[in-house]
Amino acid sequence: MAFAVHRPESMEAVIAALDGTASVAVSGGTLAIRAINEGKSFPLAIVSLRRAGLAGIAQDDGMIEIGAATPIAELVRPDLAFLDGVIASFGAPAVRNMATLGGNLFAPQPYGDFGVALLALDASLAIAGPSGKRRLPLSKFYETGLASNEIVTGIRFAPPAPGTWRWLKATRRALNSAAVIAVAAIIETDRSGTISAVRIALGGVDSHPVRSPVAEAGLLGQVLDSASATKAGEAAATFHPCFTDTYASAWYRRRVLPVFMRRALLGTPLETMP
Amino acid sequence: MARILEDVFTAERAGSFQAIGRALPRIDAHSHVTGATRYYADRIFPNLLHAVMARSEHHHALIRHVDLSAAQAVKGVARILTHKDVPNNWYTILKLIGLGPDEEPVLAEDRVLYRGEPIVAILADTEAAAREAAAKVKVEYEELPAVLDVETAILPGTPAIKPHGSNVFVYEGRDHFHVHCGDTEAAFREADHIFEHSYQSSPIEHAPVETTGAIAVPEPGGRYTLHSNTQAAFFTLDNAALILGLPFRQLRVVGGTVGGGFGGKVDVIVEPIAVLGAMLTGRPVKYSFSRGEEMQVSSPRAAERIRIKDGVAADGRIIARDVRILVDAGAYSRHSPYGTIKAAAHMPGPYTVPNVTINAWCVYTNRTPSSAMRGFGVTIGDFALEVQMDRIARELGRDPFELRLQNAYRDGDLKAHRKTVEGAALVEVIQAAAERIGHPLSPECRAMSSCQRT
Amino acid sequence: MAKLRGRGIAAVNYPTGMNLGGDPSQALIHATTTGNFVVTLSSVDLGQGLRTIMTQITAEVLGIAPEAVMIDTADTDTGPHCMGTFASRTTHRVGNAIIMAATEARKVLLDVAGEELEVAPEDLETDGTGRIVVKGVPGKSISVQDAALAAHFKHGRTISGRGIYLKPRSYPDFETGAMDPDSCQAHACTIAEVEVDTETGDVRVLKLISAYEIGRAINPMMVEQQIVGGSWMGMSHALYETTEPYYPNRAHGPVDFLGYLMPGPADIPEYDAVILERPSTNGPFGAKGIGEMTANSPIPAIANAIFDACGARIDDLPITPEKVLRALDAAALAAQP
Amino acid sequence: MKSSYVSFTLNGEEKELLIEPGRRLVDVLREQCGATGTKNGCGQGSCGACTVHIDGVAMLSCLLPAELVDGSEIVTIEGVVRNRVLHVLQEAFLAQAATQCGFCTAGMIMAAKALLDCDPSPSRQAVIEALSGNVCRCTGYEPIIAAVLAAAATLAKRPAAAAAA
Repeated sequence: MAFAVHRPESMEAVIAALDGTASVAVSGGTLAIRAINEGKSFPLAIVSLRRAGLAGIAQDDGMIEIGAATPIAELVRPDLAFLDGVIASFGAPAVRNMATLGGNLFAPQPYGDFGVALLALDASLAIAGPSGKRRLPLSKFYETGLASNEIVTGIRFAPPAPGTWRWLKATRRALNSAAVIAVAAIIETDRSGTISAVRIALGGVDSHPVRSPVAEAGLLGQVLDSASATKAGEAAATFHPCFTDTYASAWYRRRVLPVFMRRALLGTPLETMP
Repeated sequence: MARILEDVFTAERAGSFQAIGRALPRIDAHSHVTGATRYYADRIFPNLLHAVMARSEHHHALIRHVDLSAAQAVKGVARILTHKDVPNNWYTILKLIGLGPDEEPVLAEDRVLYRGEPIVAILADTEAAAREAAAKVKVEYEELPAVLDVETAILPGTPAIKPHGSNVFVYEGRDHFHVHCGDTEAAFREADHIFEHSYQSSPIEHAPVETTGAIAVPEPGGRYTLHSNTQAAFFTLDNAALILGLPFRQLRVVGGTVGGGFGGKVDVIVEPIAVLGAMLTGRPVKYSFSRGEEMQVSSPRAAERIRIKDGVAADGRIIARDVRILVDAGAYSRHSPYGTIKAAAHMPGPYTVPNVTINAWCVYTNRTPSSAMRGFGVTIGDFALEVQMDRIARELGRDPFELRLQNAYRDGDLKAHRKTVEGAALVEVIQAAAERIGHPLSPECRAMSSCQRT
Repeated sequence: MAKLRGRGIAAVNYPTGMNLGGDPSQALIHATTTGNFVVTLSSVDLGQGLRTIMTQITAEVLGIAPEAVMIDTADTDTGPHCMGTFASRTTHRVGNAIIMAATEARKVLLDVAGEELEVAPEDLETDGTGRIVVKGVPGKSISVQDAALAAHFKHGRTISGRGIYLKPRSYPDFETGAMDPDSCQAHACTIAEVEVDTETGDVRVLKLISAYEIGRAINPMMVEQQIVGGSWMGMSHALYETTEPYYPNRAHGPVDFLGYLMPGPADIPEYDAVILERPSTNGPFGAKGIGEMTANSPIPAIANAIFDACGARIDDLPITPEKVLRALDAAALAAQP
Repeated sequence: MKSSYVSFTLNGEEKELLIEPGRRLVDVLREQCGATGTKNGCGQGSCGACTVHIDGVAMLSCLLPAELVDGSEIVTIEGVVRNRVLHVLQEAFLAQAATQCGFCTAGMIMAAKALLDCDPSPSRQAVIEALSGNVCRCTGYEPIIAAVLAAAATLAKRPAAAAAA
């Protein structure tokens, strides 16, 4: 079935054009248009966010605000350099040119790497809908979703302090591969090396990206080392359900979560033995 | 570029050539890099209809009722094909050389034997409309227990999923294909070591970047041209005509330029539906697999389960090899009965073993029918054989190159299926590979030759 | 816990042709007025390079330049029968059919040239570039073009040829399994070098070294293409590919190129290969089929290399990180006092 | 639902086409513009065979309703040849024997060209990353990587050609 393509030029016009499942918002199209191509979704119209003024990156008050329709490729810039690892592990160049930061929040696991990264950054979302605008912590978004005809318009977070950011995505193949496990973390230590603040988010362990309260609790007040990081990973492996998909079984994800937690937090490469 | 070793088989290689042996550039490469190469789907026809299948959601079920009303109501749907529209609703690929039986319907009738089995074909003005209509076909099923494991399938007492009453292909009255030479049991008793291990694979997809497809175009005079990416033009013509009850002369297959095959485009699955659609609508019809269909309902290389039992003498000679092969054909035969014979013919590998027993079953299960794929019947057998050889070498403390050289077949040896070996070269490729990595071989092994046993 | 390296070997043979239903292919060749040659087939090029190989075989037999050969395939209205492209048969079957057809066409070509030059055709030879020369008589020659023109407009001859290759059907003896299932055997030995991450079970293939015996390398560049592409596919089968990741459970089957895992450009090993030629008695110029077999030997070589590296013996394809890790865990458990 | 007119520049040529609503760019290019070099390999964004350049950026034409490229400059494989002269990438694909079945080739070249257009002397790793969304089932990737690196080497020797490319 053919579908109409609306290209509204403002956020308000986008909201006005949305109509439940009949007329759906499409940002980069890497999820929504694929679903239409595959005969899994049959909207009468799509409402493109491309021209609605929802792309762009701004800084104010030490916070970064990224428009929801900003393509992933446009996140490659010096003030967001900490995200380079996330970007490099995400899809492939043409997909990064199309997929958007806001759209990625709707990707089903094990996709949706930016959801994992943004959870660790404690991001909040700007949301607009028929009843006005509101802000919602990303963690809440994953629990409640959006109301009918609402869209995410922006993502806001504080950039991590130097040296505190961690990202590791374990994959079956080196590039362009979904997460077996994704670990994003912000970890601050005091002068004695004791962890004074920590946020850890995980992908590959639940139906959506999640924070790991058990891993965070296990690390807070500890010295960051191989033992504490592994222990935090073991706690997380017990706490989160993990799941089985094409890429890995739930058993495997639980089994290697402590390894990847340690590698993510410590960043230590392995020795190669002859 | 890979070097040709000119000092091996020098006398046999002799000859002077002008065109042979030249690294002539591919004559299609220029059109590949400019995008000018024309594959079947690059022929554009106005008024084209797109065919999309509504497929079984269950591994094994009876079809109680098919409701097409919602599908028919989708704008752009021109026609829906059911099994009643197919003149001879049997897909039996080797029928013209007398191999049967008729067992796979082109479109499902009263039952489905695998998830993804085609039930009805939607013909619509756009692919999107056809997909939407296919999603709106309502099928009422009565689910039946599915048999998904080959070992279970051949156990006595397991319900037969096939109309002929068993879950194996029958080779001239036998439930499996058998090869033997010598006396394996006696040799096992004489052997100093017994090695018995099992190997397993799972189905593998061809995954060509161009999915399987065809366009059927009505021509003046009641003929139909099939623009197809088939790997076998006449195979396709003959089988499509048989299914459609068309005189062979009314079909013409045009193709020959294919975006990767690997065996996946040997089965004649899309063409009969495309031609039938063209016959019933008078319009060109395209039927090509979606990527998801290519991955899950186009026939893969069969999963195989292979058990090898070897009797080995103290000096490393393999004196007996008993191989049991279970080929998971999935729901229908296609090329699997042949692939099973090919698997049996390949054993005991490129080694001369005096006492061999091979038993190979072509087993039906409720999964996507498997069929031809690059090396089917051999690739997984080689995995089993060569891991087994590694095990033997390690257990006996033997160099893995030398154990293979010792057992390698030579010209004049008799294979298990009683064909005399000629043109052997296993010894030489092992010697060459060893040299390539600087792996030392004993003087005896360096002196070995495929031309005679020393 | 570390990354461990290992090396494994595998040696295989591979049959050329399928022979359980009779296995024929045909070719028709004719010269155009200007001395180009059209080879009409119904054979299919899947990307393996049939057109190039058949061009070389035609040029060799006719003694003309490859540029003067046109391969016309595949149209069942005009092309004679071919069983199809499978079973590593095309070079062998179609190549043999072309040799037969081109031999017939060459005879007419030399007959006509002999009449034009007023010498016996036995005294003629082709120079491979478009001239027919009288042996031992420098300067006495005729171009293929002129010979073709003369055949068309003066002698009324068709410079053409028909060829077929048929390996007759073999009926297996169902009592003993005796049969003649193929035409010849190609051979390969592959050595794989791998690195195993013992904490995660991840395997990286570092290098694949192979020796292939293929009868005759009609085009060594295209042989190399098969070796490199096939080695990659073998690695892919060994470590990644399956439509049913939890076989025989049907759940979680992939439907796209993300889920249907294959190594990408970042996962490829170093390749190294040498070619041996032991011409077969029945292949065109001794050639054997190589199309399918190049994916085979890398699989067990990699499996054996994984064992060599870390002691995990995986008998179940594909060798996923999970299977390696389960094997390492089981070994660790068994090693505990 | 009505068709609408969409205008864009295709390989330097202005096009104004009546488009059925929601029609994918890959279908419009192939069926309405005769630009069949762009291939449809999956419709999912998972194979890269449909890669084209939209305003100089590599995108997947199977995921783009044509209405969304209204006003854009589109380059497909047919536009990579300039004045009947092959692009250095195309020459390099020939020289390195980087094609077999050829079905992925157009997408590979468009992906590689997007890289060379902004980074004319990439590292091997950068080439690998640029090709990581394009599936090839025949070649094993090595000849393709070699071809892109060879093209870059040629560009380095021919600064004028680089500017023209």
